[in-house]
Amino acid sequence: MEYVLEIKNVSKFFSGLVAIDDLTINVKPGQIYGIIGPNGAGKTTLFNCVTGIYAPEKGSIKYKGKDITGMPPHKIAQMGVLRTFQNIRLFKEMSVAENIMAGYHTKSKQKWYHSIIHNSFYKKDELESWKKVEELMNFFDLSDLATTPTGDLSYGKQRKVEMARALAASPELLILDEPAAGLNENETIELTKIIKSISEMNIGIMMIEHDMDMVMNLTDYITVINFGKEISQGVPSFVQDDPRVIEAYIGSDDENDKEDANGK
Amino acid sequence: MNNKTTITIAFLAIMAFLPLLADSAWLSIGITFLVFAVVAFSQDIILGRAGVFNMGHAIFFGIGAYTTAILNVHFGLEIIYTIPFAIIFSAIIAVLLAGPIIHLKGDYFLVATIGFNIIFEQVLSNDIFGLTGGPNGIFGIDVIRIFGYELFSDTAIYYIAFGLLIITLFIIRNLDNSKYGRALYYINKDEIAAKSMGINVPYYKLFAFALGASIAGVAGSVFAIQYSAVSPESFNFMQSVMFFAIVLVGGSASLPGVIIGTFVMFVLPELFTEFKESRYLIFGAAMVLTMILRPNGVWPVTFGNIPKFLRPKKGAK
Amino acid sequence: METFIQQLINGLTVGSLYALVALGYTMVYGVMKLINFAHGDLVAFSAYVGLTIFTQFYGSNALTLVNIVIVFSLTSIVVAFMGVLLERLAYRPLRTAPRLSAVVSALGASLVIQNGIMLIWGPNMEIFPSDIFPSTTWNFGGVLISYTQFVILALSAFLMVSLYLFINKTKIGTAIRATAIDQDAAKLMGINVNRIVMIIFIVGSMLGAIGGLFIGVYYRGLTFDMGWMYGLNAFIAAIIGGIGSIPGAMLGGLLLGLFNAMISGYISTEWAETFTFILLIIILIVRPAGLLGHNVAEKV
Amino acid sequence: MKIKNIASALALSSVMLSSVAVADTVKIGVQAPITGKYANEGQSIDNFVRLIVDEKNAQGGLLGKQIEVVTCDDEAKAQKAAVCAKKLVNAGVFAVIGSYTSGATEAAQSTYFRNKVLQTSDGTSDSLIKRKYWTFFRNSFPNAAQSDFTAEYMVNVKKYKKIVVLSDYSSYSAGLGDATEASVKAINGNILFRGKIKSGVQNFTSTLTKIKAMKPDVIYYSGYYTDGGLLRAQQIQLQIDADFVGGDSNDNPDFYKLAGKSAAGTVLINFPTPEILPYPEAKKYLSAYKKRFNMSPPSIWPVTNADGLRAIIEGVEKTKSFDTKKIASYIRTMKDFPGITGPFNVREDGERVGAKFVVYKMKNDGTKEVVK
Amino acid sequence: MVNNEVLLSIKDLEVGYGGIAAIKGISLKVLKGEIVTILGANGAGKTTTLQTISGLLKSSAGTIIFDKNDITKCEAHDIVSLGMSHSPEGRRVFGTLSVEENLMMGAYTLKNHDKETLEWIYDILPRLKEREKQIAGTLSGGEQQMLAIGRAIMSKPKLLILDEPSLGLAPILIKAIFKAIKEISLSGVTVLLVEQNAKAALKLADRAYVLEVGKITHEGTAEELLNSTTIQEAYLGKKH
Repeated sequence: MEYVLEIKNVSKFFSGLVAIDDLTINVKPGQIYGIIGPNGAGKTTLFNCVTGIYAPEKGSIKYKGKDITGMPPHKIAQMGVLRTFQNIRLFKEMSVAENIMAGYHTKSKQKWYHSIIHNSFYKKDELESWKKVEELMNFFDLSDLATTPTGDLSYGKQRKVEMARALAASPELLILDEPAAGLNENETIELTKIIKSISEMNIGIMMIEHDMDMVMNLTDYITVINFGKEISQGVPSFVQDDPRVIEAYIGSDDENDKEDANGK
Repeated sequence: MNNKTTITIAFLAIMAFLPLLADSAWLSIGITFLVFAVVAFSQDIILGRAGVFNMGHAIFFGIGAYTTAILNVHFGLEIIYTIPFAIIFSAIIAVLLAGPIIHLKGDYFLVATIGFNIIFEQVLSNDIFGLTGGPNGIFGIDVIRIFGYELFSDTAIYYIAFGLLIITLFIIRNLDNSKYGRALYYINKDEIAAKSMGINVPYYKLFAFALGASIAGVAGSVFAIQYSAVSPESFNFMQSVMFFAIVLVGGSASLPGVIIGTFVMFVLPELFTEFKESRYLIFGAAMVLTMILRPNGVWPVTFGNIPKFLRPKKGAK
Repeated sequence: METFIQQLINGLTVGSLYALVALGYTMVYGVMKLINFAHGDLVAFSAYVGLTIFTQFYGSNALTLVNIVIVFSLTSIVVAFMGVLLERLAYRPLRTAPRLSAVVSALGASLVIQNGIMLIWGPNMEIFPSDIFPSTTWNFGGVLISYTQFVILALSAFLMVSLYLFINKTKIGTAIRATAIDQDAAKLMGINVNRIVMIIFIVGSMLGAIGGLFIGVYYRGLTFDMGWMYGLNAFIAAIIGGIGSIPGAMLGGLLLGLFNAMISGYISTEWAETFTFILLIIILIVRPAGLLGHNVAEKV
Repeated sequence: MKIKNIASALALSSVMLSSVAVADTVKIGVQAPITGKYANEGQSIDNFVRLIVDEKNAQGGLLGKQIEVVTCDDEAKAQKAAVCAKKLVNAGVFAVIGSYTSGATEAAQSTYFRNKVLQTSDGTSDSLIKRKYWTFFRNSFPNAAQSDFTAEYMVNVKKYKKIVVLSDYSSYSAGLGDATEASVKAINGNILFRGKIKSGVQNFTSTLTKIKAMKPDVIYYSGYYTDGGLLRAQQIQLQIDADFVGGDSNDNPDFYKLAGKSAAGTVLINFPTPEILPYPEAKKYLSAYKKRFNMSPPSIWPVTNADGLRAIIEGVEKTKSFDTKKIASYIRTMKDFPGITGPFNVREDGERVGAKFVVYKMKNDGTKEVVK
Repeated sequence: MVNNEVLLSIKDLEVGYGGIAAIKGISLKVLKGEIVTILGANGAGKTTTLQTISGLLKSSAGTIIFDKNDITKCEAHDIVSLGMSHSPEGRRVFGTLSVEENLMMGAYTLKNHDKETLEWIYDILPRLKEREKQIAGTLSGGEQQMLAIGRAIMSKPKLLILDEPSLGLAPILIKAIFKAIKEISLSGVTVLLVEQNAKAALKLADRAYVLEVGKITHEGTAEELLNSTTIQEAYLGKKH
């Protein structure tokens, strides 16, 4: 298996308007793949298509060789595609440990009757689950906050909990939607390290990020999209200097600006 | 022993000794309280835990009561054997009704369940298949017999209801500490995040319905036994509104909350019979006031239900 | 055929009453996304207020047009005031609270009004004088329309057209629609959202008051809990039409009235209510936004 | 030590409680709708019972014991009635008067039967004596008697050829409607249509429009006045050219208020109302009632209940015992006990026999005239 | 055009959502007649700043003075009548209202909407004239943006706040929009602009502030910033 995720010619429309347009992206296991582009370019829509929240109108999405196009989100998650959200979707009133436990949902083998009667199988399974949560809390340095409601945490900590929750499902593809948004410099550095170490577990990572320092530092490969279309792809240093990318980001108001951007 | 356990044990201890102190009038209030508390807890599984806006909970309570009444009166089945049917029918009806509408969003779901409740009332009042007895319902339900003993006295019924409450609390405790129970909370707090964690949202919502309905069904059976009669007005839409309000006024997914809610809605009116005329006015005002002062209920739920070994050591913050 | 047309007219009469009441639900839902469960009880309240004004001022004599206008206006004003009070006390403090809190508050307010009526006027049936409107009946080839029916149909049509024009052609009306679409954007236009909400409660309560008075004049018997039934039917009408949509509420009301008349006239009175709710549930499943509503996608 | 103390305290208090029970009183229960839709009927039943009990107590009580009245409000609801039954049984009554509605009576029957408590009610539903409980007897006349009378009136007196029978869904009304339908058919009358309306919906035009097309001679309605009055008004408004005959529960001043001018010409079939009862007991008790409560009973029903109570008192005195079984069988053998509502005879199954009915017609000026 | 009279002045403004500070003490000034732009990456707090100025969000500390009035505690709808108009991010046109009705709503605070202003708007944004009767939700993104701007100037504001007017628009439309903004400014309206198209914004603006994670990191004239590497770094990261 060469690719953990193959997005092939995918398009998505909203009431006739194109949101993503014929995108093709391939992610390898252990690779950190960046998706960048200006606001409203269609990045989050792409992620929603991959995770099943939207069904694309055209094209196919394959995960580990299996077609997952149009599958419901929980099925896709059960297969090992987990995500975080741009605007953090933690269960705010619930504790850190309980939040991380949510990620372990697909791994727990409990049946419906275990919610009524607790037998020895339940006890074993429950202990295993919480051990896994403990492991992740240690990994993310959250053990001291186990009982704290996530709504009371700082942004940076919340991002970590969200990532820990996704990791609890032992994903093979992790989708991070702006993981550094709202973080301060130190937190960003810490996060960068964590993402690196996750990718070393041979987990494919796909991320949207606006913090370009981080993107350029962290990712192995980047696709730049604008108006739902791919405008450039390549390794970070290539993309950073690609005039099409500069134009998309910084913009141009006149023809002579192009050489201006290239010139530096 | 944490706070919640202390409260639970204290509450159960008081309830266990009540029959020794109460006269018969109090005893029947006690039974009503226990039965309605069970129904409120079962509604709390659906509304408070899964967060599904169910405003037709009286249906399942009614299915249980009518199942017992019909099987006993029309088919001569012993009361004790009607209870499994009450559980199963309630659960099946719950899934059949909620299934097609489970994807509806909040208010729309609420309206649909109101609709079901009104259809249910009409089915009962129209004496469907000659089984439900029309507007007057079914009378003359037998007493419960276990091992040849007739359990007729109020005290016996009180302890049956009390037993049911204990079983309900036990199930809820087990539910809260299990994969299924947690999944319900996740769905309640953020459906999209829950989906993205691999939780099959409609499946778990229907599970909550089936579980809540079957508990309400048993409570219905006990209710039918207590009064030896069932009639449609006990399962009408207003009753569902009450169960809905109990959970939210008390505090959803909170044990003391639901107890407080049930007490305020069903026991206080019995205590202040002199306010009989104006009691619903006072309740209405109290509902409004509670929501304004405490939008999450009198005693909201607290989370952090995790094993001891994960709890941070004292001093660490 | 005569019978059919007669049923049609019966249905339209009830339907216009539902529509008048449904407008109150739909306008409040449109702007506040709140099911105003107390609206039906306001309708009942208006019938009682109207009855009291009638009997206080006119005994039980037949009324001239001028007197009718006076009674209708007075009642509308009293009920509108109640509507505004309801919003101030029970809903405004919960504008930013969780949705369910507002629902419970609405249910509580409904209990308060319903039982307030019972405390003021007593639990027994109160009866409207029978000859407020002349008992003239016109016969069109076997199809009968009574004076009262005619007034109900004509005035409801007039009110609905006026409301339609108010909502669609005036600045305030446009502001109401704008607020329903996007409250923050409306604020940025300089629209005082609180004032818009107040206007909605005034207009909705007045229409409900006129509906309530018609119910009193047409059916005469008033019970303190009658608001639930009319409220619920009107609410279903609002949903069938598409809750939040004003033409939807009108259409839904008329359709529901016709549907009820046809079901009880041709199929079964016994199951008429069941049919109504089955219709409701089918519409919710097939087209949750109703016939004229808009589906809104949830933002992720 | 402590436990012993508590135990002895409990024992003491239970002795005290039981000593209250053996005191020199005897309890009679009233189960009636004291609040709700039928509050005036229920309160009047309670009043009449107290009138008779106070008279008896003044005469030295029942077999030397003072009678205590325990009232329970069943709000005319079946479920509440079941609670009342238990409450009254627990209070230690030996007999219960009530309830007003058949439904509430029926819901309480089995509890009284199981506890050997006598019960007498004005409920007219035929189903009340279906179970043949020995504890129960009826103090009014059954639907079957009224329906036979009604059928006779409509088919043979008025010679209606096309009859429509309407009722609501309550067991009383549907029962009377069904019985009337059967009685009409039994004497070869022609039933065009047998329909039901939903009580309280106010709008009956759909049903009436359907009926109009059938061109009936008469519409008979066996439900309550709250719907009957509107039904009549809407019938006139739809210009359905048929007579309107109403069952006993239409006979209430509010019927005329609801129907307004349309009430004129309406025919109502009822038991004789209190003010026209010709018996000497009637004059005595009704004037006593009027004197004490400053009004007349709203209908015949409180009066029949009073007769039920008087029959029980008679039973106790004649058998010289509070053994309910004995009292019940005595009541079933009484011959023409002089009731306020006429001679009181009870059949073996608890049915009161020997019914009398009156036909009224409404006049234009709002008064009624006895036709038959 | 630009004189030294201060139209808007913000001092030590702090805004937070549920305990998390989004704006951490920023100060800025807008002079009468200027075009001022706030630049910064996503999540820097630009939109929060604008929403606080126009009263949609409440600040936890600091003051906002507009046209000599302290508006820190004012309601959004009252601020509009003082002469400030805010065209929000994502356009937020009233989708089921017609173009004309949307514009009418823009003039809500005025007794009568002014025919001249309307003509003028149709003049700078001719597309709107063509689509006058069309339902706003059916317009293309660019047209909606034009409508949002048009709607905002219907109230004849002293200060026009524009939040990302070029968001998601094709370059050709961006040009048209910016041309319109220029014209609006020339007519005497002061403009406060948040843009991610930094080059275009700087070409247009007199002065600019650069916002990073809730703080202002740079400020200066548009020219200074245009020729520095600051902007490129703020958007595309430092070169490695």
